[in-house]
Amino acid sequence: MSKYFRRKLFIYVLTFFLAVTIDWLIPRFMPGNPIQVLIARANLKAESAKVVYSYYMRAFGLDVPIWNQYANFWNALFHGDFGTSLWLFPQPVIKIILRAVPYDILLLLPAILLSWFAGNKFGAFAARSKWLDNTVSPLGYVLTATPYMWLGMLLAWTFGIVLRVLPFSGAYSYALMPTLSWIFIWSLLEHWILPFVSLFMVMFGGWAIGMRNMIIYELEADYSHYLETLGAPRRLIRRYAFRNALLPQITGLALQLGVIVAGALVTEIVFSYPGIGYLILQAIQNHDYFLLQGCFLFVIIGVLLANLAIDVTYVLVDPRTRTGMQGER
Amino acid sequence: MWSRTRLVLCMLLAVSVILGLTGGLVLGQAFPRNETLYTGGKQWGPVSNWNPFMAGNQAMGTIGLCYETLFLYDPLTDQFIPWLAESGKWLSSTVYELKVRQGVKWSDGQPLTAADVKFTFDLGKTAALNITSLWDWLDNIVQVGDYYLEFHFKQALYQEWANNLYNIAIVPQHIWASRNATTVSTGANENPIGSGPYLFFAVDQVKMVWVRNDNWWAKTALGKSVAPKYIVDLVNTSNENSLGLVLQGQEDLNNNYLPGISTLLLGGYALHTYFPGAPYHLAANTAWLDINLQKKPMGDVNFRKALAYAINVADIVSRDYGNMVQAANATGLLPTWDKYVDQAVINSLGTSYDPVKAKQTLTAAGYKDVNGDGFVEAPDGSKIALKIIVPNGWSDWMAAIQIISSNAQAVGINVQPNYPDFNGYLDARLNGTFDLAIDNQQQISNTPWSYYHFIFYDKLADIPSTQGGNYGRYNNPTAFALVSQLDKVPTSDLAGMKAVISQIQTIQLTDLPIIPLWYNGMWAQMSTAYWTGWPSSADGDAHYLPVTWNGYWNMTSILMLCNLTAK
Amino acid sequence: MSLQVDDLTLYYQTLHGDVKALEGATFSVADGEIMGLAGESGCGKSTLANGLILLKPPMRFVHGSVRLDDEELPVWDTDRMDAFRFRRISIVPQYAMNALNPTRKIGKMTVELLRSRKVDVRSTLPELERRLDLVGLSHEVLGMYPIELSGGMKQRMVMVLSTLLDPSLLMADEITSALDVSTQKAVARMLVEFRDRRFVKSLMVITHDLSILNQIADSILIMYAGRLAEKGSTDRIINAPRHPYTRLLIASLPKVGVRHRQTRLTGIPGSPPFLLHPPVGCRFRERCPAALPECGEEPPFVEIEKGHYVACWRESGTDAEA
Amino acid sequence: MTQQKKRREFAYFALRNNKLRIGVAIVFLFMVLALVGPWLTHYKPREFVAPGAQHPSSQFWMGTTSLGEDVFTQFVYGLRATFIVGLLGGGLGTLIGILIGFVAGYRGGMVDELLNMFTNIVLVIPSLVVLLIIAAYLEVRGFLFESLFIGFFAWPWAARAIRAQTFSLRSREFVDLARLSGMKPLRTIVTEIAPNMMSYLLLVFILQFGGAILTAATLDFIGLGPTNAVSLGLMMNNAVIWGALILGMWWWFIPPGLAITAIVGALYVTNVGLDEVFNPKLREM
Repeated sequence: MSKYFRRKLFIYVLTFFLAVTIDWLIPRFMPGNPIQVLIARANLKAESAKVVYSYYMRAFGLDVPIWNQYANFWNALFHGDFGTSLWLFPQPVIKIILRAVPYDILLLLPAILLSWFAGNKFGAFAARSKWLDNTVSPLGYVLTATPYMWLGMLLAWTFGIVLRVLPFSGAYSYALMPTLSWIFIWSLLEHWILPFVSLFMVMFGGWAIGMRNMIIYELEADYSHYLETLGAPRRLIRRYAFRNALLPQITGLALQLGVIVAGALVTEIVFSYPGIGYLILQAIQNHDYFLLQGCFLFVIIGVLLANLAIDVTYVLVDPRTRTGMQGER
Repeated sequence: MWSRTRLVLCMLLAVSVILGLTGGLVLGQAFPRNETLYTGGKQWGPVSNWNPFMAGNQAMGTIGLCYETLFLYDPLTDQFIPWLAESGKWLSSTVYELKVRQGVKWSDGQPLTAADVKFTFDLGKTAALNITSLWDWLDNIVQVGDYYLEFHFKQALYQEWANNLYNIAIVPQHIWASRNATTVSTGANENPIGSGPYLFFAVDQVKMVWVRNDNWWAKTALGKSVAPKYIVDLVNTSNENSLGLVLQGQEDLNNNYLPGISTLLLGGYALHTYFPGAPYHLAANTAWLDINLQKKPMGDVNFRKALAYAINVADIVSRDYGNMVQAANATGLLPTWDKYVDQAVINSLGTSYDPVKAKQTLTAAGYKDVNGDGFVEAPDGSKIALKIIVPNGWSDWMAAIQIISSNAQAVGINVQPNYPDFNGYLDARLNGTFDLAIDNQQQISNTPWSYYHFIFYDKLADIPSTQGGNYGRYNNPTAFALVSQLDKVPTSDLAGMKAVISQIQTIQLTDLPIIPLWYNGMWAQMSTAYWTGWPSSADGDAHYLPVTWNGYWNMTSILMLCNLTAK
Repeated sequence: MSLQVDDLTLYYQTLHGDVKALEGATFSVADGEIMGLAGESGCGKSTLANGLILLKPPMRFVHGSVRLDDEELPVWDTDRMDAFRFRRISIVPQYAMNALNPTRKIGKMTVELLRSRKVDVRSTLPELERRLDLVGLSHEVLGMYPIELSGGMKQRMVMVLSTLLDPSLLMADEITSALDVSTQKAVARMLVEFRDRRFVKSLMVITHDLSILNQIADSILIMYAGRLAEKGSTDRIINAPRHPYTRLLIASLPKVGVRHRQTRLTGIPGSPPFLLHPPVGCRFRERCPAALPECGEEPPFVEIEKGHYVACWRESGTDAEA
Repeated sequence: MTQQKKRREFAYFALRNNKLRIGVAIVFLFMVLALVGPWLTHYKPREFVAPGAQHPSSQFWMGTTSLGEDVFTQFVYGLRATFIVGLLGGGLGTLIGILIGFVAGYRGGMVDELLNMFTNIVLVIPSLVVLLIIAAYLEVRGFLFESLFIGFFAWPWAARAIRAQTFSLRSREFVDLARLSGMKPLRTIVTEIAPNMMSYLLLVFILQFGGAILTAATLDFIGLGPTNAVSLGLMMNNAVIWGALILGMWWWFIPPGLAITAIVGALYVTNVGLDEVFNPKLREM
């Protein structure tokens, strides 16, 4: 078990190291000079621009040798310094990101957890009989096949524009400042519904289908068969099958995180929900690679932590990992 | 079962947290709609700074609402309106006298004096600022008393100076003096102290809120006061979003180019634009075609002429922009500069859409289709395949270059549209690796000099770092000389300006270093749902610029706010 | 008579038609009898076992009747069978190694199983522990997960579990095949012990390994290609087999006690027929060294001496002594 | 049962499996449309053929965009792009997955450890974000690029699954036999293991196919798709840029998404159908 964890941890550390390196590397070997972009946006007088240009090069530490820049990058990282944003100059990247994070948590955590539970229950339900399977699971297939943004667009269009019952842009009303007040919380909730639903539904479909397939395999497993020969009621057998089918679904959750991040990203774009996903898009469109790096790092860290959490849960629920055996499926 | 208990636990936790939070909740309240002006169109991301020296991405209204300039400039009447300055005039060819208005106070109560003005200009010497270059030709500033200044120049560049007079915002010495060069040039300058009609109120990711400064100097000095108590400037999260806000009357003034809105201006919605009909908007800048003269065959003037004849600007205007823009005249000078246009030159040298002429010009110059692929080859027989670029995602420009390409192909020039990302586009132009590109980097101003200074920028070697313009690398000392000569003509000497400009235009239209296409509009969708008294072309209405972009408040947009009335 | 099977016929449905896996099986198992059921793989022994306890598609009930303790066993009705399973008839399956839910503590699973069968747990647990002692499993196993047990331990656990409610009939399906000789012996002895202690009234030990049967079985039933070939006391089958197939089977055995695994008995030339379209008449005909013209017809399964049945024309037809 | 008999049996069940029938039918339908579509229209996808924002009509079956491009034309060309990216990206993803999965599963030991670690790393990195970053810094992009990217990041789970399968097969007699008879590992994999996993590999490919389509759509939607082309994702992207939702131009953004959903959904259903065909156990629920 401790071996199991040591191994996992090692992989995570390695991953983090690589991720950070990639993260640092990519922008630097891509065409285009960020400072030029900054100047371009500053519409300065030509005569002054020259001075400012060299000034910025120094300010962003782009005038030192490349290896030096790499070292500085790590060093800064451990001081929680993600650099300065170009797009929102001179705001520090970390500050911008921290402003966005709460909205991601607000949106993603419930969406992921609820869809996972609901989806699994639903899948198990669908696998109950051939009839149910043929009538109910198709819904699952359609949902998981739906592009996040498209579902988002549909929802925004139907409820926001045609029916005009729900707001479909921003995290709260433009007429409000964030305060701890009922009206604000209500507004927050109102704006949260549509993005949440579109995320929830697509994921829900995925989990439902996954569970449906898993449980069918489990019902064919030897232990199910043995219980049958001992005349155990369907109910008991299903319960065991469900529980065992949940395990791969937990790992599935870990594997899905990357995709989920992507989904969140486009959903936030559709509903201009001010989370990290939205930031990433802006960073890309404004070639703010310091911000982009920051966001990416944040996502990485988030995903890694989530993975770790999931591993722990897995160990808690799957005896095989606890008895020194690898729980990987 | 483990999962259910876990879920329940999560729920309980969440609920308890929320309850705990909302324990001492008050009933919050929104901005009163009838006292609030919602604007949008300047801010493409969360507000990052209030630094009047960071022209690029400072918060909407940093200059104009918060910090103010010595003069306002009204492009429509070509008048300078004394603002923080009471008056200013040239005492001699190299000495400019400035009287600072008395009784102006900073929002912290301190008086604004000549010292602040001198201090502001002097900052250009120590820090890397936009005004730094001013000191190449400004010698020194002499302050006499609290409200009188003399600017002594090594060499007076009248046009440029006039431009500075309404663009340089004055900052309070008692606050900025203690700041180091870095903070001055790149500090965020949170909670700014200015002299203007608005004070910083609040900011979050999607908006920034200004609140009225009720003891603004202009109340007593000019009897003017701004109507909205709050100005909420919304970040443009997406075209889509802005469009929605405008149509639902949530945004009172929007300064985005909103694709597809042209149809809506006519029908139904409580929308108001400066002109009742096409082009709906005033012209803000000229979109022209950059041509890389270093590359064959663009180096050949006949080829450029042929291209100019081939392009059907009218089609772009009607189809792409739904007539929300006007075709540019041959010189590319904005309508506000009409008086500088030498019609005679245009009549003799000007080009306009004429595919037949385009073909003739090509044939005459020896361009013919040798290999029969439908596209002409250069006289030396080499194939011609050109790319025209605009940044990916700039939807209206992308559509425009599709039209231009098909126009060119129609006369046998092989041009293909191409959409690199913005910095790819920027790179290509700065390093002169592009073939053809659309460009519009000169905003409306007090003098055509700024426009010519850009397209005839003379320090070709410095282009990558200075981004001074002339991306086609047009090299003609005579032209360059004329431009700097224009700079030295006093703004009062209209005849003198015209004389120089006419020579420049002759060169421009003979050599055709760029091809002017259309005038981008001062996109301004105004909603009459909550506010009235918007600027418009109609007589009796106020003829101000209804724009919140940087550098426009001080071009009379600020006066618009004094003219509004809540419904 | 603990178990009485009459003319039981079971087919497997495939798209190429019915596979006649078991035809006309008629035999009985007496109280306290340990009956060995032997034959090459695919001869229908497992089909028989599964047919008796869990008959579900693609297996199909054709006809026949099964009586357990003089009570009709509704093998064709899965639901009604539930009443009998575990309580009256039980099985130690071939896959005993994986028969336990990997993610449940064994004790917990047992309890849940018993509860689901409306068995009073409190009164049963002491018995369970007693039997664990008997098979040499410490009580800790109840607190363990299957993964923590060795193969042999798991199998013993399953044996205890399957017999916990003292069924009249226990079927042990190839339980020794996966084990090494010593464990085999132990398991075999355990089966006998179970019978002696009346945990089970009678036993049906299914295997292709005659040596084991020789040790523990009272009687042996030889099957060939879906039909019964011969049944008699162990002594008679091993020492005086009458059916040609049995003879060859015994002959091909290495000396008794030496275990051998391979499933096709190399001693007998040829291979058993496909049961999709079995040949008419005696199914052993092609391989039979002593085939007669009569063999074209189905030989009856007749008692040629007390408790000794054979399905061969040579025996029933000609033999006068009977 | 003999191989050939087995194949007959698969065919039999395949023909009788409704999931399979429906799924394949839908995919096939769209494929046909993608192939013949361009001949059904006499416009080019990026050509301005009409006044903007036309409702669907007999002339413009799916209406026109704000710029007056024919939506139907873009739709059919977009379908093509979708299938191309799906096949290339999905194919590549499967290929890499197979390679790594086989080697890891067959070789085991250190090689497995390393490959497995590598897989886990790529698995944990949110691929799309990396994709975004890379894509964001490429000036001009084409379908090939896009497919490559997608392929290079889609393989991990496939590799995992195949590795597991190979493990189980590795211990079977016929593989042992091959190994004993001194057959080279690669040949063993190709001649002995692969054939026995064909069905499984097919399933993996189908899932990869669907996944690639969705990823591509996402990339395009964010505006990081091919710069000089049409695709279903780009159509949605443009629809949003030109405010189709607000302007109620449903005919612009509904068809592309619907098509993607239908195709990918159909692929998933097909996948499950095939699974049932290949695994007799699953045939009877």
